[in-house]
Amino acid sequence: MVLTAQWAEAWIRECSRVLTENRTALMELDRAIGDADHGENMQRGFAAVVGKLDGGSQENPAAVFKLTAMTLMSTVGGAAGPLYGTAFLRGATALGDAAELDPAAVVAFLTAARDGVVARGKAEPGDKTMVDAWTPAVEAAETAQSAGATSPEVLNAAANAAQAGATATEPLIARKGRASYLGERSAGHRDPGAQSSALILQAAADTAGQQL
Amino acid sequence: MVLTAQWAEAWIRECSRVLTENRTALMELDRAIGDADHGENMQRGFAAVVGKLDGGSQENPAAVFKLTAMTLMSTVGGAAGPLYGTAFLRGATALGDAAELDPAAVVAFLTAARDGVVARGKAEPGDKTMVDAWTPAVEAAETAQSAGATSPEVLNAAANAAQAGATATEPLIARKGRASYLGERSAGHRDPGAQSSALILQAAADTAGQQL
Amino acid sequence: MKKLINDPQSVVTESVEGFGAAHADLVEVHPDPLFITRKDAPVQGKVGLVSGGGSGHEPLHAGFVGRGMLDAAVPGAVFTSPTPDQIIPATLAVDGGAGVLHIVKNYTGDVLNFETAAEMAQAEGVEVRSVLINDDVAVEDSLYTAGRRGVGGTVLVERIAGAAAERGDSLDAVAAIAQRVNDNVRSMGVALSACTVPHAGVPSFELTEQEIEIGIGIHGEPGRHRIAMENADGITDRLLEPILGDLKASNGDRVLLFVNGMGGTPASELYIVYRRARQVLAEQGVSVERSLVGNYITALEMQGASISVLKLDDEMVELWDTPVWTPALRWGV
Amino acid sequence: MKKLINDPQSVVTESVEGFGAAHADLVEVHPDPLFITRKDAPVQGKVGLVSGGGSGHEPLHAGFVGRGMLDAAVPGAVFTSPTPDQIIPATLAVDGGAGVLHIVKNYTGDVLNFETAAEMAQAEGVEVRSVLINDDVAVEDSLYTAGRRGVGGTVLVERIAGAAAERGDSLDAVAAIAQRVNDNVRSMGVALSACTVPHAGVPSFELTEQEIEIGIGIHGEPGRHRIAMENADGITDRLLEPILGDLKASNGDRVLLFVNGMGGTPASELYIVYRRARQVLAEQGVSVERSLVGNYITALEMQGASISVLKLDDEMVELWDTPVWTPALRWGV
Ligand SMILES: Nc1ncnc2c1ncn2[C@@H]1O[C@H](COP(=O)(O)OP(=O)(O)O)[C@@H](O)[C@H]1O
Ligand SMILES: Nc1ncnc2c1ncn2[C@@H]1O[C@H](COP(=O)(O)OP(=O)(O)O)[C@@H](O)[C@H]1O
Ligand SMILES: [Mg+2]
Ligand SMILES: [Mg+2]
Ligand SMILES: [Mg+2]
Ligand SMILES: [Mg+2]
Repeated sequence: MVLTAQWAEAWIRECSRVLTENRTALMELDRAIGDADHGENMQRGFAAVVGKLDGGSQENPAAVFKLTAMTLMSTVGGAAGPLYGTAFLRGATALGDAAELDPAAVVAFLTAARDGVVARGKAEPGDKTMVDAWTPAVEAAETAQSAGATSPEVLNAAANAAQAGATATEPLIARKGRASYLGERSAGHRDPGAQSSALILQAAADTAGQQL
Repeated sequence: MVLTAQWAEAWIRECSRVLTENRTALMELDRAIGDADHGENMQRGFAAVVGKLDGGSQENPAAVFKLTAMTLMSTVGGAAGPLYGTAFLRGATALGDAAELDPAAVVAFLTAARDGVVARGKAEPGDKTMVDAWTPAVEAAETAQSAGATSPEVLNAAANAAQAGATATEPLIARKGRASYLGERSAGHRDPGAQSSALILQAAADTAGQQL
Repeated sequence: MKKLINDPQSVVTESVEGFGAAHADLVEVHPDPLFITRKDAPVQGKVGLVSGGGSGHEPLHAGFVGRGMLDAAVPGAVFTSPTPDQIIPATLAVDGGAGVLHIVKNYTGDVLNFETAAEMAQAEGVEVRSVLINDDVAVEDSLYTAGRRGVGGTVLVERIAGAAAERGDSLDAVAAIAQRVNDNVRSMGVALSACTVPHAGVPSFELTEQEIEIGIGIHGEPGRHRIAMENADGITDRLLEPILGDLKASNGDRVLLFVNGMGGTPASELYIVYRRARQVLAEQGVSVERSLVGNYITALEMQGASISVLKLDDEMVELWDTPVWTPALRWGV
Repeated sequence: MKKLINDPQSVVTESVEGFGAAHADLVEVHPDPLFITRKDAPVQGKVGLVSGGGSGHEPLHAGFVGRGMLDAAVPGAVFTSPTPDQIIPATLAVDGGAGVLHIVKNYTGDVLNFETAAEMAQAEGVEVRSVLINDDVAVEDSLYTAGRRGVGGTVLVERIAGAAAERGDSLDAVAAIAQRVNDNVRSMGVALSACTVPHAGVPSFELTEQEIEIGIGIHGEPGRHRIAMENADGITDRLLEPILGDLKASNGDRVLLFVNGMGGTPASELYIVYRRARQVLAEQGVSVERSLVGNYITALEMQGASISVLKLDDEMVELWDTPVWTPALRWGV
């Protein structure tokens, strides 16, 4: 698929589907080391974005992501709401009014999104947060792009790295977010936000990889 | 045993022992159709009476029963406290200052006690209360006495009848006390107060039957 | 059973001791025999109000001792009525010369113990009247039963009669208004889970995840019937129906709506029940003039709620609004 | 999970609707986006106080909206911080020209959402300050963590800062006293049982009959460690030790002692904890000048309690005692 506004919409709709499917799993992750609401929050937020998207089509990818950002910010709440909101907002800004995202634009989007999360949440890699999904995703995307990959290929590399990063949060001791209150007892559980980030990036790759 | 003040004390001490032993069983009966405190209340009350008896010996049976009445009244609480208090008080009054209870005195004691319970609680036979233990006990005692039984034998007849009466409360629908709130759901459970009455009268018979 | 207690035998005394220390400006705890009075008792010339009953229903009754409500509270063991040797000195302690009103919830134990105490206090020269609270429509009332139980309405009687006493009404007048409130209030409760009496150590009854007990009492006594779990609106409707049926509340009536928590139910849920109750009352043209929502008469940690509806008249509203200053209910001062 | 609710999705809106109806004399509910203000907001010339956070901690925060406390409360979904689109209009609605103070419990979500809202409200011309509440000594504080959580101290900050705003203090002064209260209060909690988030439907954690969770948060987040059940005095000692250690309370200090219920614990048990806490403080020569005992910041129906100790100075006492009139805290008026 060419990464147009149409793709951007398809991605976000796919996010809503996937997060609904994974609602309980994300709640369970959050129940273990947090407050058991991450799945609910993400489902609610992306369902709201889909509602907004149903209202009319957007002119370019950045417009879709801005709408996504604003809606997540006002419907997710918790830590994840402002973090994902900032990620999509900064990502959108990095795209300007491009109608189609080439591999460099995809990398720019992911980098800006990750930087947004870090700027808001002040977490470092290894703190057992969604940053541990986004950072390897950005790195993998850069590597793929330098190696001449297509946009869908870049997203695919990012998604795989994000999932690996999410899985790798399991042994970590949390230092940010609610899980940090647990101290050493947070080890042995996957970070819910890292997992939802991996799901979101996988949705991007999946929709980008589809034939149209 | 001759039914002197010494016997009266022995009876009350035996009540304390038996009610402690049956504390949980009485609580369970009360849990089913009441508020799960009857065993606790009775144990607390008779333990307090024993404490009072330890303070010095009483001159006649009536004095023991008056002390018992006042102490039960001020330590048992609930429905059982005033009812047993009245029973022992009226029973004591019926004895005058007799030093020893002959069969007629035993019947007079039991009759006055039962009448006291009825006067206070206004329950009729068949209402599923302690009256259903006391009334057959009084009747059996009268019959035994007319037939020329000894005091211990009269008490024994009363105790047996009381236990039969307590058992017979099982199918009844309660019309007085806390169990009455259950309506038909009170059927199928033995009344806790009838059971404690049977235990108390059995303790009387047991101590009276002992050789001294 | 996990409870923040030290010993089932000392629950009442330790709790009352803490209560007395926390509210030392308002109340005085008399430890043996145990009862609690207003700090400034007896108030000369004022009718004294005494209530009491088994413990485990906190803040009832001790939490309502203070200005504009009770003069004394007499706590028994958990769910066990207090004894005359507590009630008598409490009665004597709050007699300011104008007599004392006993507010007694209609349970055999409470009735018998207060009856005895009243007789004996009278013998000591105190004029005593009693009013029996029996507002629980879950229980069938008949000459041949123990009659209806006293539940949520007790709180409303204590407040309104307390206000009447505070303004200087005579013993007869205070007893009359207490009786009028009782005659005009109906209540019914529901349990979602049982409570555990500390000295019993096991729950007073068992409910599965799918069951609730409709018409529950405040002692963990079983209720009217057990039904499958329903949503809050459905449960509220089930509680209100017998209340309004028995109260014969109709178009144009003004009421006080009291949604009470049983101890283990969060305030948020009580407000969901309150919301529905208001809707139902509005549909029937009944106007809610005053409200009370919270844990006021509880059954230890039981999950559940009760609804009380009091048909108001002008005097009741006026008395309700006068200042009250107790540990658990306070306004206007 | 048995709860008096209709639908996990509508718990907050229906509960707030009922709350608004029950307290219509005091508060106004703005349904979309959802926030609650004082009936008379904005109060001209007065600093506005806004707090908020996830729902499920009732009466916090909406129960503290009114005279002498908060001007607005912003409830999120259960245990989920509210969003800027709620916080911004709440902030604008209570600005009486003297600026607005955000009282924010230190959770990442609350911090981020209030931060965004504050920026945007500033952009609309309202002066906004924020104070972060972080009184929970169960959590290690360090630059490299999310820091300590805001728990019981929040109630005390809202009351005392609310009193300062009511007497006409400037935004800087109100923010300063709020900060001072936060700096002088420490808290710690215990859970005997878990709570169940309505939309999750299963308990947030599991405790056996023999275990309790020490250092529990107010969101069913696990605590500092899990230990075997103990008696109330032992648990109280365990909660107080880190509080007093961190607060460095010493002989001659005057404190406010706040024993808070988590929602499912009866008042009687809170008073048993209060009793022991007073004993311990007395042994250390610390005098309890003010007290608060009850369910003020809860975690749904969780069984448990928290203790907060606030080191008082004269101004705090004076402000504490001024009239307050909110649905959940009222005196002097
Ligand atoms: N400071 C932070 N930086 C980055 N991500 C964070 C930070 N704090 C929390 N998160 C992420 O947010 C997730 C939790 O989101 P959610 O459960 O929706 O919010 P809350 O913790 O407020 O309930 C965590 O799993 C983590 O990935
Ligand atoms: N009106 C009554 N007349 C006679 N006995 C009664 C009456 N009411 C209750 N009882 C007896 O009291 C017993 C309950 O005693 P107890 O559990 O100690 O008091 P409570 O019901 O106040 O908890 C009942 O089992 C019954 O035998
Ligand atoms: Mg969460
Ligand atoms: Mg009983
Ligand atoms: Mg009882
Ligand atoms: Mg949350």
